[in-house]
Amino acid sequence: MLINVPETVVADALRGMAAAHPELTVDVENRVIIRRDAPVPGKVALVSGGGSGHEPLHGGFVGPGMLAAACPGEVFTSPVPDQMVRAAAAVDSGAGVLFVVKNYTGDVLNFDMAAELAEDEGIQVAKVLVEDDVAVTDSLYTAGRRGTGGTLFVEKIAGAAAEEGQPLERVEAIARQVAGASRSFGVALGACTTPAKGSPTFDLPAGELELGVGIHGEPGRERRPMMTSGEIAEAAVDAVLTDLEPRNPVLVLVNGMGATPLLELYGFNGEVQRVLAERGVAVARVLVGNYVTSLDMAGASVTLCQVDEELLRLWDAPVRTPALRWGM
Amino acid sequence: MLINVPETVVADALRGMAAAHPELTVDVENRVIIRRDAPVPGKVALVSGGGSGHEPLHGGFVGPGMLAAACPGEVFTSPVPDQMVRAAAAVDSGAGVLFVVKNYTGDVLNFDMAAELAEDEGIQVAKVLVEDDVAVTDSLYTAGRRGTGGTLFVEKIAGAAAEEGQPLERVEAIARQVAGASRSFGVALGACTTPAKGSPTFDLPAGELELGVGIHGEPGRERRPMMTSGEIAEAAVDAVLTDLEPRNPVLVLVNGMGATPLLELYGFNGEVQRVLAERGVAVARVLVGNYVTSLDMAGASVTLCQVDEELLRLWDAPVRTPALRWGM
Amino acid sequence: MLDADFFRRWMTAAAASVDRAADRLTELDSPIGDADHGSNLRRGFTAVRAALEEESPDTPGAVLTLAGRRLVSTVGGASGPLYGMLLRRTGKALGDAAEVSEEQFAGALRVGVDAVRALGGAAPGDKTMIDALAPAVDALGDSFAAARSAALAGAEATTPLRARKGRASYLGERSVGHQDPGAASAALLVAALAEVAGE
Amino acid sequence: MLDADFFRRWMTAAAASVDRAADRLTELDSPIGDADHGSNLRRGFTAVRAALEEESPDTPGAVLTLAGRRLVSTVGGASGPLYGMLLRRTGKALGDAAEVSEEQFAGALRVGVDAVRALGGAAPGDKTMIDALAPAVDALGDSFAAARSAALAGAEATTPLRARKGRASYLGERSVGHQDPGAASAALLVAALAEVAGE
Ligand SMILES: Nc1ncnc2c1ncn2[C@@H]1O[C@H](COP(=O)(O)OP(=O)(O)O)[C@@H](O)[C@H]1O
Ligand SMILES: Nc1ncnc2c1ncn2[C@@H]1O[C@H](COP(=O)(O)OP(=O)(O)O)[C@@H](O)[C@H]1O
Ligand SMILES: [Mg+2]
Ligand SMILES: [Mg+2]
Ligand SMILES: [Mg+2]
Ligand SMILES: [Mg+2]
Repeated sequence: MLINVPETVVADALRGMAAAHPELTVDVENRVIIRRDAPVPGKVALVSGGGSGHEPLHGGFVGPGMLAAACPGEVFTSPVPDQMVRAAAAVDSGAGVLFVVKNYTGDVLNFDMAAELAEDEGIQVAKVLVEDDVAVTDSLYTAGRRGTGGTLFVEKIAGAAAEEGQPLERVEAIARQVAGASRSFGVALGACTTPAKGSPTFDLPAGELELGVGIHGEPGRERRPMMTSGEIAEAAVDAVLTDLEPRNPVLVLVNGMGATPLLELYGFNGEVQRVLAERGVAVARVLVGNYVTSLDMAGASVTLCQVDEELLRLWDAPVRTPALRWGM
Repeated sequence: MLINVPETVVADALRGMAAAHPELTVDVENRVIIRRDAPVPGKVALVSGGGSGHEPLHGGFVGPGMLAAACPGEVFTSPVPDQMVRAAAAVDSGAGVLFVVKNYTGDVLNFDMAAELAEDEGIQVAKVLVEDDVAVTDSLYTAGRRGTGGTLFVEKIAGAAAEEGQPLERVEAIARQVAGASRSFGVALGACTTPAKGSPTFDLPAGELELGVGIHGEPGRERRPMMTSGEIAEAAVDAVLTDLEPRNPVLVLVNGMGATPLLELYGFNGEVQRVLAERGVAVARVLVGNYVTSLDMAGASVTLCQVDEELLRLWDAPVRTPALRWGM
Repeated sequence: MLDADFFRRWMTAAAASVDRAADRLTELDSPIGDADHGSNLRRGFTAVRAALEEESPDTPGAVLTLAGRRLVSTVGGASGPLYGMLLRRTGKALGDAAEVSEEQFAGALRVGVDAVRALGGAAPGDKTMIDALAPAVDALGDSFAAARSAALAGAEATTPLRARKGRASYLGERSVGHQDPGAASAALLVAALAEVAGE
Repeated sequence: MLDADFFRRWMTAAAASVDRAADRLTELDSPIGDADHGSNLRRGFTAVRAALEEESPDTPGAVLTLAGRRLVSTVGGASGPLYGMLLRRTGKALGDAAEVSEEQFAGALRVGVDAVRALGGAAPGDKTMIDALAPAVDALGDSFAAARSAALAGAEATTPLRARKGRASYLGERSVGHQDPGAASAALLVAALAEVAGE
């Protein structure tokens, strides 16, 4: 690993991020990344956060048209309430704050505490939970579906609504609509190595893969002998479609987990597009890249988000962040 | 690997790229990626190319303000002259074409042949060679310095000059100036796996690293016990500075080789900035990310490019490509 | 009777024990979690130790609420709020008495454990820290040593269970056959308690 | 005398031999190169075989120039232009005779090898395909079998050398101890020649 010591990984990264992005305010000590011009008068502010190791999520999505602030936790560990409260206080213009929370026990508990504390400080807080991973059944027997690639769609689209000056309840409703319309499925071809552990989080022999993985180095639901890119695309798209019957066109995120070469990821996208066409799913927009990663995990995920005209317009709206940028 | 079969990796990737980037013309059969509005009347066109496996280089740099076309070869294999000739014919507006060539025997030979053939077709062709890797001594005993991260600076800055409508000889001179002012050094923490070979191209036990690696899976000049991010930053920056004594501020590219998590890369950037400050080098701009990759190699490279005001202005000029985008 | 110093020593012993076991806890968190439980708790208890030295709270309740607050604001993840809640609520239940009886403490700890159950929604058998904490609090009526044995047995009994809460639940059947890291750390905390009680 | 069919059979035998050896060539290209030499040549000679079937050139010169052109336009890398130049220049030197003598061929091949030396700038001892091609062309005056032995010996003699050209040169001293993949493939091509000559 390209690190100094495991204990300082997050602080080291924030220092490096500050140097690379003068357009952001990076508070290394308190671990919040804030858009430079916050608070923006009259506008709702989106705050997200989660464990580190998923970069560019969330810090790379801070900027006009997307997040007002992000709170990075330790690697794969949700941030602490102090961070979210500080972030909320820094970005709230009086129009309120929307917390975008991925559905993991740690994130939910910490954001809940933060919401209470922020409200005590007079900040109006709404929350949206992202739970898009169809590999996990949402039942009494699980902690509920994980939040993964759908987070990008929620942050981008709700961020655009906030940038337009829409009120908190509207931004929250849009975020909820996007979260409800997003579904993901992930596949690992190799495990990741966390700084704290220093070795792969699970053993995956060459020639095997894990279907239905999350983004925290946990194994998936099922191990299988290696499949081709086309077969993996079929498995992933079909898994998503069992839970989403898109009548409208979809946004497609073909997401690399960190160590999959862009060459392979583009090839995988070709297969995903083929399968979508075969299944009769209309595609509105396609995004391919390493956006919601799991350190150096090899693999990919597919996220579909069903959009109406309004959501598509907000997706296309200008955005200026380190990792997503168009229209300005 | 997330592939179908090794033989179709490049074609598969191009199909997926076409689906993801409707703003580009991707000719899958002939393997050229062209900016949609080419040829742009009155403007010089930059054409580059090289082996695949370095994505987003070069295809991800096609678009207004950077390359007019890119020619992807097989993985780690330079493209063939037919591709460059076709690309040149497609983008030449009559103002001439600049070939940006990384200094590898294969690239040089193939681009040389292409230049002759294109000139036979009445296209005015200039060439610039990028040879920025200080790990290789340029002597009778080597094929000369390799072209690596400096390519991004050459393509961006000369691309901006072309976009402004500067004439071929001026664009060529600027490209040459940038190439001459750029120096790189790379480090691998793990080897990459090519589709053709299917296993890592060299053995690198955990706990060791290779200093002075290139971007084709070849080992470096020296193997060492693992170093901290800070020590690696010192080694890389000092290697670059032995061959570049910047009087002017520098552009800094902290580049991931493909499988290094962005979290670690940002941390490494923090260390690179510290070392540059300690060495008294003034920094004008910083770019951090996976730009000139080597499939799934773990590691990073540092490129410095000394810029005057004119080059800095061209660096800051608008660019709209899949992988680099600002100002428009 | 147990005074502030007893609880301070408990937290110090817990911190030392977490320090020693951190790698093992992270290892347990790796097949069925995200390989961070040990480093999470180490970070948290290091901060608790520092806070206790700095602020020297002088009642049992103040010691535990401070420790709980520090865990919440330094650990993150699932275990941060849960262990934070455990100590905070236990501390609050102890009020501001300068000394508390073993019975009072046992009652307060039950309040804390119930709060964790309410916050996380986990019941015994869900393969979480509750599987060590709930039997421990039941056995605390007998002795600290009994609580330690009960927590340890509860933690070990999580191995054959299928997880229904937390990250391990994502694995479904594949969570079977691994000890829950949070149950293992809970057993450590109870063992530290028995240790400072000299049992 | 050697006719077009002889050269067609040479190219077909070369293609088959490259096919069989592709993995080994890629393997050789991996410690001191970029692990693609075998797949490069396989792609190229597969295209050569197809082109010869499609276009059926009818003189020795036409067969080799066509083969050379196809290598240039399908292989890429260093070996594509170099092998392409080798065959094209050899073919051109053969002119448009319907049959050529062994001596004429040996002379033409020398022209081809010289062209490769000029294009790539490599001399014998630089650890490249030249180390197999140059001795082969010298021995061709004796027999095809002598050329085969010379090429093979030349290829094997690259192992202790330090590379001065191509990718392997980046490794400096570390290139020592590995056979050059291009020299190995050149030996294969010469062996295919001896094979079709029945030697
Ligand atoms: N809902 C819950 N109720 C009780 N305990 C839980 C719950 N979810 C998780 N835990 C406990 O937390 C432990 C994991 O802690 P840790 O690894 O620090 O957090 P994270 O899962 O966020 O990485 C689990 O082993 C389990 O004992
Ligand atoms: N300048 C040169 N002159 C002669 N032969 C060369 C030269 N450079 C490389 N070669 C040959 O080409 C071989 C490598 O071919 P290949 O792997 O297909 O291309 P690349 O190095 O571009 O990947 C080397 O083993 C060597 O024999
Ligand atoms: Mg965690
Ligand atoms: Mg090559
Ligand atoms: Mg954990
Ligand atoms: Mg090669």
